[in-house]
Parts: sequence; structure tokens; C-alpha cells
Amino acid sequence: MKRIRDVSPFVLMLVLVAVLWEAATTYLNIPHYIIPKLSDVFLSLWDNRGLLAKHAGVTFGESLLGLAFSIVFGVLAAVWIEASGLAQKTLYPLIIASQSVPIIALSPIMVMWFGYEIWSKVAVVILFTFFPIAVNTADGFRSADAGIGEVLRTMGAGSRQLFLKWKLPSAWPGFFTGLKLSATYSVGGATLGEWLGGESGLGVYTKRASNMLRGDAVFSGVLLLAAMGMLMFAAAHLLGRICMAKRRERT
Amino acid sequence: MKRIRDVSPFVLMLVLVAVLWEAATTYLNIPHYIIPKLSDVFLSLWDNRGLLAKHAGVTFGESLLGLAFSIVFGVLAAVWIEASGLAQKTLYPLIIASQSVPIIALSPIMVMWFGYEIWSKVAVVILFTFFPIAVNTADGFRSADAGIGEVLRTMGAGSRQLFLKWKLPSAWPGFFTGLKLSATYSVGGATLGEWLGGESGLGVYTKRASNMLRGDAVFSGVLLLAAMGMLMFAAAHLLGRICMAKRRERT
Amino acid sequence: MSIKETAGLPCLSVQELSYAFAKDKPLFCKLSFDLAEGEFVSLLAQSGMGKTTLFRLIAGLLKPQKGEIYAPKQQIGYMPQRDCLMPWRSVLDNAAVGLEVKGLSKREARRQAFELLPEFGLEGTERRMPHELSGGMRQRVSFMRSLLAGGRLLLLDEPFSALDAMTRISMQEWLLQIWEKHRPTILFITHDVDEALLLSDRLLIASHAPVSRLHGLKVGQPRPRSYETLLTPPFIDLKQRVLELLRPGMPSPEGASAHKEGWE
Amino acid sequence: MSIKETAGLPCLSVQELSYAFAKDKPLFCKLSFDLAEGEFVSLLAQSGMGKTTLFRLIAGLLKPQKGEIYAPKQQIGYMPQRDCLMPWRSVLDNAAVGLEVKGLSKREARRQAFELLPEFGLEGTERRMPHELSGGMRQRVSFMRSLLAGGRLLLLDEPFSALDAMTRISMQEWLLQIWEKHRPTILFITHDVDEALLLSDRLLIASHAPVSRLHGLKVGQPRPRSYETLLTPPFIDLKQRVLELLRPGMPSPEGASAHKEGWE
Amino acid sequence: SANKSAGSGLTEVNVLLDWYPNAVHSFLFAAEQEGYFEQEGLKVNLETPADTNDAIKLLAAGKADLAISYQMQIAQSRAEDIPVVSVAALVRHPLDQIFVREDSDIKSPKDLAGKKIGYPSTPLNEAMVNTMVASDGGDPSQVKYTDIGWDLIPAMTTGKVDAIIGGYINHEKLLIEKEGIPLRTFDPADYGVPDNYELVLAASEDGLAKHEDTIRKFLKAAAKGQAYTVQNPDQALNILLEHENKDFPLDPEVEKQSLNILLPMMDDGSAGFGEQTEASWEAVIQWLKDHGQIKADTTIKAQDAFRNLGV
Ligand SMILES: Nc1ncnc2c1ncn2[C@@H]1O[C@H](COP(=O)(O)OP(=O)(O)OP(=O)(O)O)[C@@H](O)[C@H]1O
Ligand SMILES: Nc1ncnc2c1ncn2[C@@H]1O[C@H](COP(=O)(O)OP(=O)(O)OP(=O)(O)O)[C@@H](O)[C@H]1O
Ligand SMILES: [Mg+2]
Ligand SMILES: [Mg+2]
Repeated sequence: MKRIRDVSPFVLMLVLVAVLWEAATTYLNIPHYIIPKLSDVFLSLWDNRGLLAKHAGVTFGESLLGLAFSIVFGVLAAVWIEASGLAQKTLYPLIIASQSVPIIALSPIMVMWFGYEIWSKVAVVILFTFFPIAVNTADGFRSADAGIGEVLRTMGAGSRQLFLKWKLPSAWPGFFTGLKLSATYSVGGATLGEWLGGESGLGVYTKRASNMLRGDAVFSGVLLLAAMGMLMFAAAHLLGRICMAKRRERT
Repeated sequence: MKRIRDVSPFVLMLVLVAVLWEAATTYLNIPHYIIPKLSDVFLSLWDNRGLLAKHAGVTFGESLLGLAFSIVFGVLAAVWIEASGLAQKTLYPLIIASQSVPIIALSPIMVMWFGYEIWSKVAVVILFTFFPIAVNTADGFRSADAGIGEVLRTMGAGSRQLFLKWKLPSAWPGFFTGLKLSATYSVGGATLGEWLGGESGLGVYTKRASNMLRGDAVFSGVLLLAAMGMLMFAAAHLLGRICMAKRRERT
Repeated sequence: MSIKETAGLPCLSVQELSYAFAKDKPLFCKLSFDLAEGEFVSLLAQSGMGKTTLFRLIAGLLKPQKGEIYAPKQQIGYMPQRDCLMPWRSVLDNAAVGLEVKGLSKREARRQAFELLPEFGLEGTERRMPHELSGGMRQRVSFMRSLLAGGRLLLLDEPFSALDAMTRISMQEWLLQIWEKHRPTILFITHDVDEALLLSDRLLIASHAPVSRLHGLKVGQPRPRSYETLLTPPFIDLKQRVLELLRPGMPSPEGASAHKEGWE
Repeated sequence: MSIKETAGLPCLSVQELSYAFAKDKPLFCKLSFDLAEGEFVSLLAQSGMGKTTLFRLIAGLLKPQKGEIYAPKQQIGYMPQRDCLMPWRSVLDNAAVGLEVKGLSKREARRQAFELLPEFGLEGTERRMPHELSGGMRQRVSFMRSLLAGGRLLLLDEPFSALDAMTRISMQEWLLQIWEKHRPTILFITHDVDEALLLSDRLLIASHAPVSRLHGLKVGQPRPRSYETLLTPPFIDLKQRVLELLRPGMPSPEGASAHKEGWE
Repeated sequence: SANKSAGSGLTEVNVLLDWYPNAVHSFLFAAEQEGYFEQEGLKVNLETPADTNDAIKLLAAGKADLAISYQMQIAQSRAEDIPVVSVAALVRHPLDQIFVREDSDIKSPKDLAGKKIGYPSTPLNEAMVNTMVASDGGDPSQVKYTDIGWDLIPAMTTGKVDAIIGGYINHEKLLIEKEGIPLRTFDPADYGVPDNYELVLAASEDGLAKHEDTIRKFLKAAAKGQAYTVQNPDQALNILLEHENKDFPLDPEVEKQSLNILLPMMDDGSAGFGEQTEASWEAVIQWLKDHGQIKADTTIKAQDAFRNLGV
């Protein structure tokens, strides 16, 4: 029962959006090539369900793989930044720079280094997703309760122990906030990666559909991508909930 | 003196990267249109300084304007999500969905709604940047010390007072973490916005340079964008420092 | 509820209260007691028996699972056990927050709080942030905050536990001044029996968990009282009875000190 | 430094210590004192005079601005004033953290801590998280953690301030047992003069800020002592002298209680 | 959209370009500079959208008056119920050709069997290559397609693929050859793909109905611009270069070569400025249908897809 009540506003909202969409495209004279009718999108979705499932699987795989790497790299970067003032002054600015550099402008480099296989897409996903994890985790480290660190230090804890028993657990909430962002971005990263060159995935599907001027097919891909983004976010959110179920920072 | 010592590792790192770059492109036979020689990039930077300054100004303006809107929208979204369980279950998923939808696939809609003027770029920047602010601020609200809220409630604080005196200040650190992310992303957002259609800005500059196979010009734009991203991040970081100078969450 | 509230007396009434944290043993089981308007009552019980929880129930921060609590709503000055200072506010702004909530301008709230700082031994600290304070100073800021928030009912949860003898005496003095002037009803948690005897009209003592009744003990001695008068026979007698009640299942009648004589 | 440390006696030596928080008035000015190996010493001073700061200096958490501190490094059991429990660890894991730091396996550390829980009145709470504890329970977990962390020097900052009389007595008992068995040097902050007299070999009292000297008071009374013996003349005498020293600039010799008799 | 702009008394015309301004647009800049547009009472605004797919949609939705597009794209759009009409053929022959290195062993399209060809993931390019290989006697199923996104040139020059399609002989080819890599090119029109108008100027059906007059005026001025460009290629190019210097300096050498290639393809002497033939449209539509590039069941007619406004 509680489950149902939890989910029903969301379902209602979806229905509402769907109805509005259908009504707007039917009655408001919005051309189908700008926004297709939702019913057409669903038709296209259904007609191509097998194909879409395949492409969605590819994109999902790239997102997950990239995100997994990002978790490792993001946390490592945060640790490094936290551990070394030098890294903070040298590595951090480079990381930041990497985030405002337009990937599309550098796509030849990506292709040169990673080829047209899955790795170039994973690389884009990593570039898209490790930054929020790194920044949130680093800020999490910095927000650690100094008093706890002091107690551990008097017990003779070395920097490794301090890190493992104090900084790391303190950064969990920050990490999970970052993970939620990154999980969402991973889908967009995979899509962009596929645009830079690829044979399959929803990015390729939407791009080809767009070149064929098939609005319904474009939007069916877009809907799946949106759903995938929500799914990734929800998974990250839930994981955070589970991992921090017992903890409450303060009374 | 302290200032100098603070900045010198960063400068050293820049010099190191520059030397490596120049050496790699000189000795490793990398085609100039994939990675140009740094010296050529600087030459191009210098030769087109007037033009680049103009374009950089445009991109910077779009970034700032979009970011300003994002701060407002992001915080409002977080407030709404925090205040209303309904919003959390209806608005939040939509926001998340908006982040995994590929903007490029929807570019006609952006142009339809916002035209080719600055507003379409600002819209892309907003889409890029309000999410980290919203998520981090919302998580900041949720991490507020319950004990403080209880004290205020016994004093007769209504939900407005509770929000202003408890939730809002508690969310500052989260907000500033989000702002750092968003500030960095704003530059990328403006660049992408310019790609969707526009006459000026570093996005246009780099894309045209790329179309003309002018690696040096592409990278001069990329360097400026990277610098702009670092600048935005640094500004957000500093602002956070200043605003939270006196506060320390725990001993 | 409104009937009782307007009736004036008692100020606080707890009726058949039961409460348990999920899955834990119950803390209260059909507990009933009243506080008269303007009464100064101390609550004594062993650590972990539920004093703080009772306060949170009375303040409306927790909902009773059974029974009812009649208390003057939104007129409660609550001082939590943990100081709960706002780390983003200076000493002055922390102390003044209750006045702000009441609707005073920030400026006026600060002014009123500023004038009181010396009385709490906090002069010159108005611009400090909480993390720059000593434990006792934090407690005094919190105490000051709850007094300024005012209210007809004051719930004070171990307000002086971190204070040295001297400072504690002047804080007690302060509290009594306020009490005599405005006659709020005060429910006071302390582990210091002397303190309870010195300040209260009546003591409420919980002996057994879950708490189903509170033993009342009237302190019939005249005010003003001092630590010296505590050495007089009526107080010594009272103290022994308190300590006996606090030590459940112990038949020894000689009070706490007698029991633990032989430890090494 | 090494010379002093290997000399065995004294265990802790503070030499010409000066310290001030940036921009504030100094807290210590050329303060010197020693603790002998195995001594139990209580430190008394008014709230805000720098006791906690002194502890943090001794524990190496702050650096002296002038002077030197000789202390057994990394062999300090420090119990902070604020409990500083780790919100992500259960009671058991919080208590056991010191053993883990010492290198014991998590399993073994937990086992040892688990066995001790009943002694601290914490049986059955091993899986609770800190936010599910009462104030006094938190303090006991923190106390337990510092005892388990062990060390030749124990620095205890108001370890029993949140405990009721009964629980406090059993904790004191525990502390003395540990002390008699392992003879660590103990520096103990309390605001309770009785407690200090009951437990210590010697009292160190700070009267004036900035603290440039600590008045030493030997408690020459035989052990075991009890709260009853505190009512005997030598203790009453000692207590009066302590209270006098704590009240700087007050010429009145009658002790604390006399001074504040007339307050209303 | 085409309406009187306040004050000047001129009619505004918004034109979406196919790409950033380059040599192919010289006639527009010349017409602007020489005042031909103004003489017709027009004020022309040029915009560069993200890609021509956007341009078509915005045009149809009335967000622009004219857009430069491709003949095949117009046909596809009509098949997808996007009501756009071509009003002028700008470049009358394919620019989008297959490139291979001159030193490669691919001498004609049939040799592509077993080779890697890079393409920007447009199904249309795939169909073209298949047609070309087949008509040359090769086996299209042996061709390996690699999606190379937007990076045609690096893919070619770094040897990731053996051939590319999607590049223009007046742009990408020139740039690659400038890097010292001579290319061999295969023109689709020579290998079974109908000769088609690479670039056309399109209007929406609605816009054409309402503002036919304005569009005719525009074409008149554009024709004059084109005539000017043919007569004074160097001046026309200079106008473009000078104009573009404000935003992004073009490479004069490349643009000059480009214009040299383009001029004969824009005006091959067979027809007047922009004039289109129904035969060309028939052929293109039929080929698209045959190769699954437009739905077989659509009933689009060649005569609806274009209009000659008789300039
Ligand atoms: N949020 C909570 N969740 C679960 N159990 C709790 C929670 N808060 C308190 N408890 C439990 O309820 C009991 C009573 O706690 P409470 O804080 O009311 O005790 P107390 O009488 O104030 O003790 P103390 O004198 O130590 O402050 C304790 O056993 C405690 O573990
Ligand atoms: N981090 C800090 N920054 C600035 N001032 C500080 C800081 N910590 C403590 N102080 C100041 O130093 C003085 C001594 O503080 P300390 O905590 O040592 O006192 P204390 O003797 O332990 O008091 P209490 O009995 O109240 O715990 C106080 O005036 C306090 O305001
Ligand atoms: Mg309590
Ligand atoms: Mg202290």
C-alpha cells in the first residue's frame, strides 16, 4: 500500500504530461516535425521495440561502465586532492579545465586515442561524470568533523587510519550526492560519445532518425534516454539510502 | 610572499604541461589539425587577440547570465522539492529527465522557443547548470541538524521561519559545492548553445576553426574556454569561502 | 484540550502517556502528572530513562503513542541537552534568535541580547562563532537563548552540567530571578540533587523503567535557600530520600553515599 | 625532550607554556607544572579559562606558541568534552575504534568492547547508532572509547558531567579500578569539587586568567574514600580552600556557599 | 518572417544557411554589398543553424523565410509531411562525393568491397555508396561502414578508414589535399545515383503561398549577385572574406579554389539562375524510394517539390 501511494503521484504526473503533450500537439497546431504527437512516438516505440531494446542496452552498458570508472577515478582524484596540497594546486585546475573544454572540438583526439569502439564512448562518459563525484567527495572530506579526527589522532592513528576511519566515512553523503549527478549525466555522456562516432546505441539511433527527419523516432529515443536517466538517478539515490540507512549526522 | 608560494605550483604545472605539449607535438609526429604545436596555438592566439577577446566576451556573458538564472531556478527547485513531497515525486523526476535528454536532438525546439539570439544560449546554460545546484542544495536541506530545527520549533517558528533560519543556512555548503560544479559547466553550456546556432562566441569560433581544419585556432579557443572554466570555478570557490568564512560546522 | 488550557491550572498536564521508540522497550507506560502554573519542578531519573524524550514529547517534537499532553503551545522555552547552537550564527545572533522568531527586528533582538551578555559571563564574546567557545560558554549561550525565547513553560534539560561551581551559582541565581519576576512554570532536569533541592518547589523522581509514575517530593523549605542551608537537617533528610528513590530495588536506607563506601 | 621522557618521572611536564588563540587575550602565560608517573590529578578552573585548550595542547592537537610540553606521545587516552562519537558507527564500533587503531582486528576489537559494555551500563545497546542514545549514554560510550584506547596518560575532560549520581558513582569506581590496576597518569577535568577530592591525589587549580600558575593541593587522605568521608573535617577544609582558590579576588574565607547566600 | 521592418520600409527576409558562410554564399554577400537586395526592398538576415535538419524544420514552422538545403533532403522532408518546397537550385551537381587517397588501390567504387568507408552516420550516404558500388560491378554487402561522426578529415588522414563520404569536393577535399594528401574522388552521378542539385533554396509551402512576391524579389537580387560573382569572382570573394573577417577569418586560398570549383556547378549554362527540372526531381524521388530512403508508400509528386519562379 505504502509503495503504491509513494509511486502514484509520479505515475499521475506522467499521465498528466502525456495528456498535455498529446493535447498540445493535437490542438495547438504544433507541427509534428518540431514535436510529434505522443501517440505517434509510442507507435514508433512499439514498432521498433526490438531495435530500440538493443540500442538502449548498448547505451546503458556504456553509461554503467563509464560510471563505474568515474566512481574509481572521481574518488581517487578527491583523495589525491585532499591528501596533497600540491595535487590541489596542480591536478585540480587541470580537472576543472577538462570540464569546460568542448569535447566536440576535441573529438578527433578522443577518436585518435580510443578509436571508434566502446572505449571512446566510455571515455566521454568518464569525462562527463567523474567531476561531480570528485568535487562532492572532496568537499565531503573537507566537511569532516574535526573533533573526531582529533580523538583518532590522540589514539595514535596515522594518516592512513585517519583517512579510512574519519575522512572517508565523512565524505559518504557528499559522494552520494555526486553519484546522483553523475549517474544522471552518464546517459548524456554515452549519447554524446555515440554521436562522435558509433554503430549502435540510442545516440546513433536518434541521430540517424534525425537525419531521416523522423521526429517520432527521434522522440522515442529521447524518451528512452530520459527514462534511463531517471532510472540511473533513482538507482544512485536508493544506493545512497541503503548505504547510509543507519547513519544520521546529528540528532 | 605567501601569495607567491600559493600560486607557484600552479604556474609550474602550467609550464610543465606546456613543455610536454610542445615536445610531444614536435617529436611525436602528431598531425597539427589533431593537436597543434603549442607555439602555433599561441601565435594564433596573439594574431587573433582582438577577435578572440570579442568572442570570449560573448561566451563569458552568456555563461554568467545563464548561471545567474540557474542559481535562482536551482535554489527554487530545491526549495520546492524540500517543501513539498508532491514536488519531490513529480517535479524532481522531470528535472532529472531533462538532464539525460540530448539537447542537440531537441535543438529545433530550443531555437523555436528562444530564437537565435542570446536567449537560446542562456537557455542551454541554464539546462546545463541548474541541476547541480538543485541537487546539492536539496541534499543540503536534508542534511540540516534536526536538533536546531527542534529548538526553533519550540520557539514557535512557523515553516517560513524554520526555512529561513534553519534549512537555508544549513544548505549553504551544499549550495556552494553545486555552484562550483555549475560555474564550471556554464562555460560548456554556452559553447554548446553557440553550436546550435549563432554568429559569435568561442563556440562558434572553435567550430568554424575545426571546419577549416585549423588546429591552432581550435586550440586557442579551447585554451580560452578552459581558462574561463577555471576562472568560473575559482570565483565560485572564493565566493563560498567568503560567504562561509566565519562558519565551521563542528569544532 | 482547549478546556484544560484555558482552565489556567495546571499549566502542564500529562495524562496516561505511553511512548516507545520503534522496536525498543517502552520508556513510559500510562504516565500521568501535572505541573501547576508557576511551579518550579525538577525531574530526576537515571541516565537513559527518558527525561529528554519526555521533554521532547511535552514540547510537541514527538507525538505521544498513547495518552495526552496538555501544554501551552508555542509558549515553551526549551533548552536541549545538546546545545544545538547554530554554527553559522555568532554568539549574539544565536542568543537573539528566539526574539527574532517572536517577530522583533534583527536589530532590536540583538540589542536586547547584547545587554544581557555580561550577566551570562559572555561579555566580549558577541562576535565569536560557536566553535570558538568553550563547552561551558556554549551551554550558557544555549541557556540564554531559551530564556530569551521566553514562554510560560520553561523546559531546561541539564542546563548547568558543564559549568563550574561559581558560574553555576550565578546562573542559578539568574534563573531564580527570572522565575520570581515572571513566574513561568519550570520543568528542570538535573543530575545534581543539591541543585534540585536548592531551586525547586517540588521534585519528580522516576525509579523504575518503564516509567509509569513519578514520585513527587515537596521541598517545603523557605526561600531564599543557599548551599549552606543544604547542610541543615531537613535538606539532608530530603536528599537521602531522593537518593533512595533514585536507586530502585536497593533496600539500604542510608542514602547514596552509604551504599558505595567500600569501592577501591 | 627524549631525555625527560626516558627519565620516567615526571610523566607529563609542561614548561613555560604560553598560548593564545589568534587575536584573543592569552590563555596561558609561562605556565609550568608536572605530573608524576601514575599520579591522579584533577584540574579545576572556571568555565572558559582554558582547560580544554590545555588538554588539546598536551595531546599534541595544538602547538604551544612558547614553551614546551613533554608527554608520552601516542600513548594518550583522550576523552574530549564534546563526545565526538562517529555518527556512522554503532555503539560497539565507536567504543572499539581505539583498539582497531592499535592494530587489533575488527572482530577482536569488537569482542573486547562487547564484553565491557555491561560495566558501562550499555548492555543491549551495541547496535544502536549514536543518535539513538541519551546524552549520558553517549558520554559513557565516549568514556569507554578513551579507556579502551588506553595509554600511559589519560586526559579526561569532564567525563561524567551528564551522568546521574548513581551512574556517576559506578563510573568513578570503574575509573579507579583501571587506575589501580594499570597505574596510568590521569589528568581529570571536573567542575564537581567533591568528585575531584574523592578521586585525586592532587588538585591543580587555576585562579587568574591568563593562567600563569596552577595552585597545587595534595589530598593527603587515605583511600578508599567515599562520599561519606567527604563530610569529615579534613575534606570540608580542603573543599573550602578549593572554592576560595576558584573564586579569584574574593577575600571572603568562608567558601563558596557563604558568598552567595542572599540571592533572590 | 517576411514582414515590413519598422522604419526602413524594407521587407525583412530571414535566410538559414546550410553551413557557416563560405565561398558558396558569395552571391548572397555580393548581392547585399552591391545593394541588390535593397533595390528590391529587402533586408536580408543570414543565420547559421546547427545543421540543415534544423533549418528545414524551422523553415516549415515559419521561423524563417528561406533556407538552403539539399535536393534529397527536400524530397525526404516532403515524404515526412514537412511542407517545404524548393524554389531554386543553387548548386546543380553533387559536391558530396567519395574520397580515397590517390595512392590507394581503390581505383573505382567497386574496389570498396572489403574496405572501410567512413561516413557521418546518414543512411542516405550508405544508400549512395551501395548504389555506386553496385553500379560499378562490386558487391555492396562487402563494404564496411564506420560512423566517424563529425570528424571526416582526421578519419581519412590518420588512416582509420580507407575512404570517406560526406565531404565536399570544394571544401574537405581541398583541405585534405592542402595537407599533402592527394585524393581521388568518385562522383555519385557517374555511378548510378541520379545527378542531383546539391544545394537548393527552399521555402515553406505556406510561406511561398503568402510571400511569393517577396521570394521572387529575393531570387531576382540573388541572381544579380550570382551574375556579379561570375563576372567578378575575385571581388565577390573579397566581399565575403572581408565580411567574415569580423567573425572568423577564412582561408583566401581555399575559398578561391572553392569558388573556382563551384561556379561552373552553379551555372552550367543549361538553365537560368535557380531553374529546376521536373525530370531531375522525378529521378531523385524514384531513386530515394528504390533505396528505402523515403517510405515506399508515400505519394509525393515531383511537381509539388519544386517551383520555378521564373526569374
Ligand atoms: N531517536 C532515538 N531512537 C531510538 N532510541 C532513542 C532515541 N532517542 C533516545 N532513545 C533511547 O531512549 C532512551 C531514553 O533516552 P533519553 O535521551 O530520553 O534519556 P535521558 O533520560 O535524557 O538520559 P540522559 O540523562 O542520559 O540524558 C534511551 O535508552 C535511548 O537510547
Ligand atoms: N577554536 C577557538 N578559537 C578561538 N577561541 C577559542 C577556540 N577554542 C576555545 N577558544 C576560547 O578559549 C577560551 C578557553 O576555552 P576552553 O574550551 O579551553 O575553556 P574551558 O576551560 O575548557 O571551559 P569549559 O569549562 O567551559 O569547558 C575560551 O574563552 C574560548 O572562547
Ligand atoms: Mg537526556
Ligand atoms: Mg572545556
